[in-house]
Amino acid sequence: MRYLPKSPADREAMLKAIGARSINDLFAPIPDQYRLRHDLKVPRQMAESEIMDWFDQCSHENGDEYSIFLGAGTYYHYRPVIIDSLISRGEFLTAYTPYQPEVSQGTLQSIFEFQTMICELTGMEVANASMYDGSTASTEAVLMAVRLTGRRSVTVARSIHPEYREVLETYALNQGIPLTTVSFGENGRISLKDLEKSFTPDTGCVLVQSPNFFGTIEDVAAIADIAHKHGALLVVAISEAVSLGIVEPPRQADIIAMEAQSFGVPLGFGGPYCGLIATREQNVRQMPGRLVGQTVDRKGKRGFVLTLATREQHIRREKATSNICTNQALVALMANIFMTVYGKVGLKELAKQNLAKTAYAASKFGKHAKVLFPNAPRFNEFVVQTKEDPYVINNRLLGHKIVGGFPLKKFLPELGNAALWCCTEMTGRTAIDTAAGVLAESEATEPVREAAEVAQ
Amino acid sequence: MRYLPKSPADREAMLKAIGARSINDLFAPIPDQYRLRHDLKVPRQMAESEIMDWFDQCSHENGDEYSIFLGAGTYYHYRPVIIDSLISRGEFLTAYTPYQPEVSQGTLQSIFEFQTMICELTGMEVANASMYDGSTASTEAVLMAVRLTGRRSVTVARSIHPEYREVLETYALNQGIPLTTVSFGENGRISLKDLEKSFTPDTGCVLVQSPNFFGTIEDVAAIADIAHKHGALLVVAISEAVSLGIVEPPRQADIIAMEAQSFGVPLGFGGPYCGLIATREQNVRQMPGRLVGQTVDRKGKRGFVLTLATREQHIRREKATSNICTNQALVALMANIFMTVYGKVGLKELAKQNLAKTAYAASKFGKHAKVLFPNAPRFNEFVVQTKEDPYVINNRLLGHKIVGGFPLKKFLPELGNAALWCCTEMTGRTAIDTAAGVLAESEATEPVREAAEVAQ
Amino acid sequence: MTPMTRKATRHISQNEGLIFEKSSPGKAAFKLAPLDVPEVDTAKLLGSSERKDLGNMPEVSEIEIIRHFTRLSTWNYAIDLGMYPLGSCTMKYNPRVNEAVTRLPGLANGHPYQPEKISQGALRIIKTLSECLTEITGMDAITLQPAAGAHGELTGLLLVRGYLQSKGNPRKKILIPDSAHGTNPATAATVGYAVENLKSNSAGMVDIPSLAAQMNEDVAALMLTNPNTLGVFEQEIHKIAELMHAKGGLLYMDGANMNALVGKARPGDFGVDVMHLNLHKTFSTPHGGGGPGSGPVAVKKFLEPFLPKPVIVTKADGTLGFDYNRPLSVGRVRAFYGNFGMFTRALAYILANGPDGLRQTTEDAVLNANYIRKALEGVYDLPYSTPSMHEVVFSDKLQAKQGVKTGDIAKRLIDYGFHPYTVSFPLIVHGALMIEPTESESKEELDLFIEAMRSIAQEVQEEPQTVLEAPHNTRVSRLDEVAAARKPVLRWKPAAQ
Amino acid sequence: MTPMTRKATRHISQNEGLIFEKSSPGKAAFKLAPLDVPEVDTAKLLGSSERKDLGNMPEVSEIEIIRHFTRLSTWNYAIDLGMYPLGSCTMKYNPRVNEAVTRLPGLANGHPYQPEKISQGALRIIKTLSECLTEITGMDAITLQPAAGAHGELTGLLLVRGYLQSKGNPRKKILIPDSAHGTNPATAATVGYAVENLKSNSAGMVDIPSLAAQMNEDVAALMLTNPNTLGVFEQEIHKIAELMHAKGGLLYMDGANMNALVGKARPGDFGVDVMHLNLHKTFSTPHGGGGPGSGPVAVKKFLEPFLPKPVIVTKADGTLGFDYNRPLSVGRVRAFYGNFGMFTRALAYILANGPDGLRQTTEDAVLNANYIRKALEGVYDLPYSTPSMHEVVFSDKLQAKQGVKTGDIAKRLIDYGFHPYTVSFPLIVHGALMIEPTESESKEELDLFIEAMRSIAQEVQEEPQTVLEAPHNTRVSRLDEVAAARKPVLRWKPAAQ
Ligand SMILES: Cc1ncc(COP(=O)(O)O)c(C=O)c1O
Ligand SMILES: Cc1ncc(COP(=O)(O)O)c(C=O)c1O
Repeated sequence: MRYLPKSPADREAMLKAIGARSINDLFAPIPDQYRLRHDLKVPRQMAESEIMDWFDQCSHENGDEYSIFLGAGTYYHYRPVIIDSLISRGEFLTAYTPYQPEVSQGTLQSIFEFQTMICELTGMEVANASMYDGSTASTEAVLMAVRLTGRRSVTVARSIHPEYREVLETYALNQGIPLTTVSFGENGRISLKDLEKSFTPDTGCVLVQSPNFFGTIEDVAAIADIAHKHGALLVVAISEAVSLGIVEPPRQADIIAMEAQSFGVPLGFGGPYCGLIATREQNVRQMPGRLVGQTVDRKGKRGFVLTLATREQHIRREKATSNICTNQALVALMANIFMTVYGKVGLKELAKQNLAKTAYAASKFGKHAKVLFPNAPRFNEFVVQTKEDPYVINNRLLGHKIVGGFPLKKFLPELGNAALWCCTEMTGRTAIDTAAGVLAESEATEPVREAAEVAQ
Repeated sequence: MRYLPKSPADREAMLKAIGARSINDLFAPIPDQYRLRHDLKVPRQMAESEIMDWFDQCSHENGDEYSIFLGAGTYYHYRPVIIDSLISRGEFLTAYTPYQPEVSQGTLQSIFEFQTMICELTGMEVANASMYDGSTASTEAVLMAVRLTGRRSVTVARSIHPEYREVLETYALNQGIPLTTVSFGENGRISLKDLEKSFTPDTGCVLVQSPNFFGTIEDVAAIADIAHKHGALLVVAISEAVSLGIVEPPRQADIIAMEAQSFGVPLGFGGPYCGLIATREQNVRQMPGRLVGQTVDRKGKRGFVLTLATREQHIRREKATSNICTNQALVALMANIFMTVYGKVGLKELAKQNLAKTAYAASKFGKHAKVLFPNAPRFNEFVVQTKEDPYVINNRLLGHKIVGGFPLKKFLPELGNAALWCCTEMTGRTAIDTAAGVLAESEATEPVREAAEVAQ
Repeated sequence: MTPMTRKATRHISQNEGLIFEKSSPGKAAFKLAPLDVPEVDTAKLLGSSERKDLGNMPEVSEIEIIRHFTRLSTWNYAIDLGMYPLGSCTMKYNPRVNEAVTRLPGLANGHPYQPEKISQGALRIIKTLSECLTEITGMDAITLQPAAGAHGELTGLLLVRGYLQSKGNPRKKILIPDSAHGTNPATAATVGYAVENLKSNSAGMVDIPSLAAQMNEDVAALMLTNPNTLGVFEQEIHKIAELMHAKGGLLYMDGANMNALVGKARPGDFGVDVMHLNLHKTFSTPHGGGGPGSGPVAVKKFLEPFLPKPVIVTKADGTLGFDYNRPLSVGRVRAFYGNFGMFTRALAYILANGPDGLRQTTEDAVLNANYIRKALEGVYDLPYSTPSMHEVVFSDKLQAKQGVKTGDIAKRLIDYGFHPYTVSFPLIVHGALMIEPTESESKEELDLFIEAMRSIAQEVQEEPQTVLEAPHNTRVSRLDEVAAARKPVLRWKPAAQ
Repeated sequence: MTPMTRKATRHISQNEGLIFEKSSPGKAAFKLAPLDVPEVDTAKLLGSSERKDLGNMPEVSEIEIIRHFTRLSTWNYAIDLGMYPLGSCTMKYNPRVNEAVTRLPGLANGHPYQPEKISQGALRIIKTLSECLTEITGMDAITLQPAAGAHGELTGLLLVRGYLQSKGNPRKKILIPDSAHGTNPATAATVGYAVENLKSNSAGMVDIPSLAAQMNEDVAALMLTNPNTLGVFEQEIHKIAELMHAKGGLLYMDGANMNALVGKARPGDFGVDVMHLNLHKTFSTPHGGGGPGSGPVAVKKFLEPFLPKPVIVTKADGTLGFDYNRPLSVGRVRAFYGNFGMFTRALAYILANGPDGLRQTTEDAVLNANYIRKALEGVYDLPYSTPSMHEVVFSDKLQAKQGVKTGDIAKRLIDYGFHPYTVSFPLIVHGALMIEPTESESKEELDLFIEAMRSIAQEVQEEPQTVLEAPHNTRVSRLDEVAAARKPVLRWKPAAQ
């Protein structure tokens, strides 16, 4: 096997040194009846060229030539070439968790920079080194809020990513945490009235997302006021990180749970992505996940180390703030490089382009179909309601090499034929115009409706 | 401009330090009438994403979906993935010529290994660090032979790569070196009889290629005997390096000029490739190109340096063995890694597969058309003569996403409708069968001829 | 050459500040394509939600970024540089073809919500990997959704809970051997179970009488690592499984150490009901400085209905698709389908190996560990003489007499050109040196490691101070971790602030 | 921090033997796909041409190769690590997007002989780059065939010769200033011309009276580098051109230093007839440890018929193609069309810059050189006070008094974390320190360089031995180049042999 650095003579000599007659001697501890006598039924050993061909075929059968209007939790942004150039360096790619700081300063310093930039962007005081993804980060943030408040109920906006909600439900169920869902109003934002009503004295926190699942920007200040008034914490999830370039961050939140995929991480059919949690300094000891801190060496030289490990499973075991161990470090490095490339000015410019493309598309689409939630600001997504089933429209769009918006009925049946469309800086005007054209055709049979029929 | 690490404030401060009022002060030495007042008429500054798109379009319009049967001096072999992983490391990619050995040992040691492997493969005693390509290496090898012998005439086989011949002609013409061309016989090899006749007392060397332009392996021993009998040197060019895995190297040659493109270098529409020269130790001081040698540091530790620089232009100026300075180092590193991956066993196996594919294709094609030069061994190329113009056949093949053989009439009109076909380990049986089918159709109108009509 | 300079030497290494220290207004590494739609008035669109300022985000050029991260990278040790014998971490070679296939455009740019009919490539990868992994583990079904080992544990215990719940009682406790990894108890707590510790016997294995005594109808499952964290195969695995099953409990296996078993034995054959795998250990996906990983959970047939949704299915027309209609599912543990990019890598690894390669890999991993054990036995204390599989755990007992601890020896290894082994784990060994070479080390590299370890043992006797103050050859000396935790500085701030 | 440790520190660095020292029979890094055609009997096919043995070719595994070259790489200095101020080499940033576009499959796998109709992408690249470069140089036509600067010189002189020949007399001599690069005289010789040296005047420029005296009907051309190798713009360029043209000679410009001119002045405007460019200098293609490069040759209209064949043309149907029917062509200087992979890189660079970026680049390059000059003037001797463009040349006159030469200062720079400048070139400056920072250096990096150079100058006064024995911080100390040349060991041999 070409990865194995041993010749038959090496193996021979080593067995001899050990005093074993054959390799199977070393497997004697495994009871005989459990020793495998046959070859595993996996494909035969392939040449590298065959492996490349096999996956190339898969790639070609995976829609490699479409313009996409899908967002819904993961976004197609341009990835500067240097991201892969840099993360492919073996020194980053093939290093372990930086437990030995003297030979891990590269990883450590880069995480420290990542933490800093996340703080700058979110307006929080501390950020961790990463969580699995936005969905688990949101869930862990809620659990953290529960620990911080000592209250065991949670209010969740129905307008957060439905899969985030599902993940939270999975965790909450087994920890006996009751969840109350609050729906959205005609402007697509969480209904403040219903929110107000949702509180009990045991409500530890409110979880909202902004921009929310519809791309609508929540009124975080108002939500925070309500939550805080009831002694609950506010957790805000962000799944479209690029929004932070032009949208005021939820500074009033107590905890922010974020998906940083938009920062230079490929769509990659759903992962790996880069979750993370940011919060205020006072909450740090209940924070899950790794943290890098600055310190000095014996000669007083600046250096970085993993710190506050007493929160973590390898020290605290069942009392840890989370069971997380392996995180998404290399993906965080991608995000780090992306943030560095765009920086202070570029992130804003980039976000502006997303805004412009989306505004253009929404106005184009709005001529033929109903764009929901018009009365609140949105970032780069918008909801379009059609007479025709969006799955049917999407099928038609595929013929134009376009992947249409995400039909919402799967998660939010109350929205009927609504679909969630997304435009980023990658969305060409031609694709928008083509999609609008197809939409116009399918809606042409009847005049475009004006009235709102937003389901509650 | 995003590559430039300066802020306006930096530029300001620096100008001030220099004592210049504006940047144009620094361009004052350029006479005013020559200072450009307008923007260069080149395309406007593009975003990275636009650059990628532009070239992607070019890539798609460059036959990125064809099976190719072209060799003729550059060969489509599989390139192990690790080649690009390793040469992309900035430490290799962005280093200069290793003139400062204390901070260039990586490049130096790898060249030393390259030289060693080339010696092993060619049977020569020394090899240089690289030349531009096979054509210029062959030409420089001939000039080297002329210097070594003090004789000024050269005999060239007509069966070498026609473009190598053209390059040699260009150089020879201006140095007043007369060239005599010797044609090939019915077996595709150089005519020994004509070779014998070509010598004059001023013949410094004979240049042949093996496998030659037709893929035919020359009888190097016989050629060497004749050359040496006349006091001339034998220069052998090798353009298909993979042949060295299964074809006896031209050990009887005095100088070998090689194109190492087959060793892991992309076709890349013709370059960059990796020429090189190998020879016997006694000839080394007339060798062009860089050489790396082993030495020790002040503490006796092994290290490597550029050596025998007194042959080179930066020391000897107009008396140098060549004007070459920049060579093909990074491409030589690709070849080095390729040779290391395949190694002693793999190169043989690889060459065998090339042999097998070619034998299969030749026998398939031979059923419908005439395969020329049957009476001498060949490596991975063969010449097929058709009744129909090969350009017409090739046009038909394009419809099957196949690029057919190289029509020889461009360079060797005496071969009529002959085309040079090549199979490597990358050539699938299906493609061979499809091509054979198309050939069969076009030749079907008349029975396949049996007699040889090799032009002299 | 002395043993200390045989493997490594000191060389010049670039310094580099924080990126913020290089920032200056007007520098930029980005450039956007011209907008092909009308510009918008952001104030009008966003109102009070408009962000005005991005604070201290850096402004630097592309060359500075390349240099920044290139310089930083050179301060790291990595598998690509040499042996990385972290016990329990399986730091094996990360093949480059894995990276290449993952970056193919249709896979890298595939959106998880794009229609299934244009996702057949990705679905085939998920399907093929699932089949390979169930075959390798000898289990019946699998989910690839969990993002890492601990996440797999969580998923596995959710399955246990879901299943037991469906039988009427989720039960209260999880039994966990004292040698277990910290994620095991932490996970049990996350799923709402109490943790009960299980003592190991003198051979370092589960103490059967204790297990028999502690097992009862309150116990949902035993979380067993096999081979366990001492690198020891639980030879009485069958009895363990029987004891669990007899009382209606399940046997969960932490598969972190599957590198000792692939192609040689299958957990499904020896009584395991549910287990997770670490693709970032056994299946060669890179650790990347801490992640990402992937922790698929394989189960016996009876647990299949409880798997997280969606699950992959072959549809009537022969194409692949996702099934969301899973009434018994424990739910979802992560958005989308898991760390797909790790699936491509792991599958590429399996295809590169085939059945023969996988088996040989396991054999070499076990061979390497035993070779080290043999060479260092006596030089370092071996607290358990039970045969080792893929890793070996020594203790610092002999060196502690000179005041030198496992952590000091670890630091000294750095000077010799090696990454340290795992320090102070498993907890049942006081002052543990946990060494897992993996199959990726050549005899030459192992011999250098052994020589280094022997040389350090000698130094401990002759010049303990050298070891206590190590490392000496790195760009920073030992870092003050206590100060870091006492007054945490978790982000850079501008001097003025 | 002392100036010496501000830029760099020592850190642990892996040793690594020769690959042959790692070889052992039975190890392999390759695996071929199964043959889909019948096996062949090689003996039967090849007879006596069959090779039996591949000698000492290595047998190693993939991980060993990854480590081998990764370790080796870490011993190199590189642009990606820091300033690389080699004069005349233009060691600028090599953008990564250049690499990405070059590896696009249709370009990387394009065969040079594939039909033109499926080569329109590559041809468009050649065409677009050609147009950009003629615009940048102010010339009329171009060939991209030459593989490097020296090869471009050769092509250029062939054009001169071809043209003069067509007028009846190729002439005999080439005039070359004494400051010229070694390739200039070497090339002239290769093309069959005699070389006549031209003295520089006290300002470091061509001495016009000497030129007037030496120019006659035997002289085919003057090879002029402008700015010349002192970094000085030949201010009397117009007179030079006039003198040449008046006697029927041509003005050849070595464009190695175009980084001082792009977007600010065009050789075509100041009388140059033929010139080469170095894409591996001015246009950011990587040096790769010595190559590959690309040396396009741009010419005035009257030389166009003589360009190497083929040349690119737009055909009647609007598609691009090659024209081989060039009766006056000087022939071919390389197989195929040149180092195409460098064309893609250079073009990507031009597109990334646009006219404004190209101009700014040149301005920054000149700004950087003058900033260094200003800061080091007086500390090091400045032999020519003529204004500098993109590089500055000092001499070691002040240091030589202490016995310290330019080569020693260069070695000491390594300890400070920099790559040395160009040593002992140009020849007209005794003990030259030739410094070309390029535009890619930040003020921060320049300030560190200046500080290092100042500190070394001080060391030369206070502790010259430290400088004479430098470098001290590298894994090898100064290497014995004399021994290497005296008894050349140019390849590894097995111990037994
Ligand atoms: C035995 C064992 N179990 C579980 C884990 C946790 O796996 P992960 O880090 O992927 O969450 C580890 C990781 O080191 C481990 O070694
Ligand atoms: C002034 C000058 N001319 C010519 C050359 C030769 O160019 P190349 O190395 O590309 O052949 C160089 C290279 O260093 C140079 O500096």
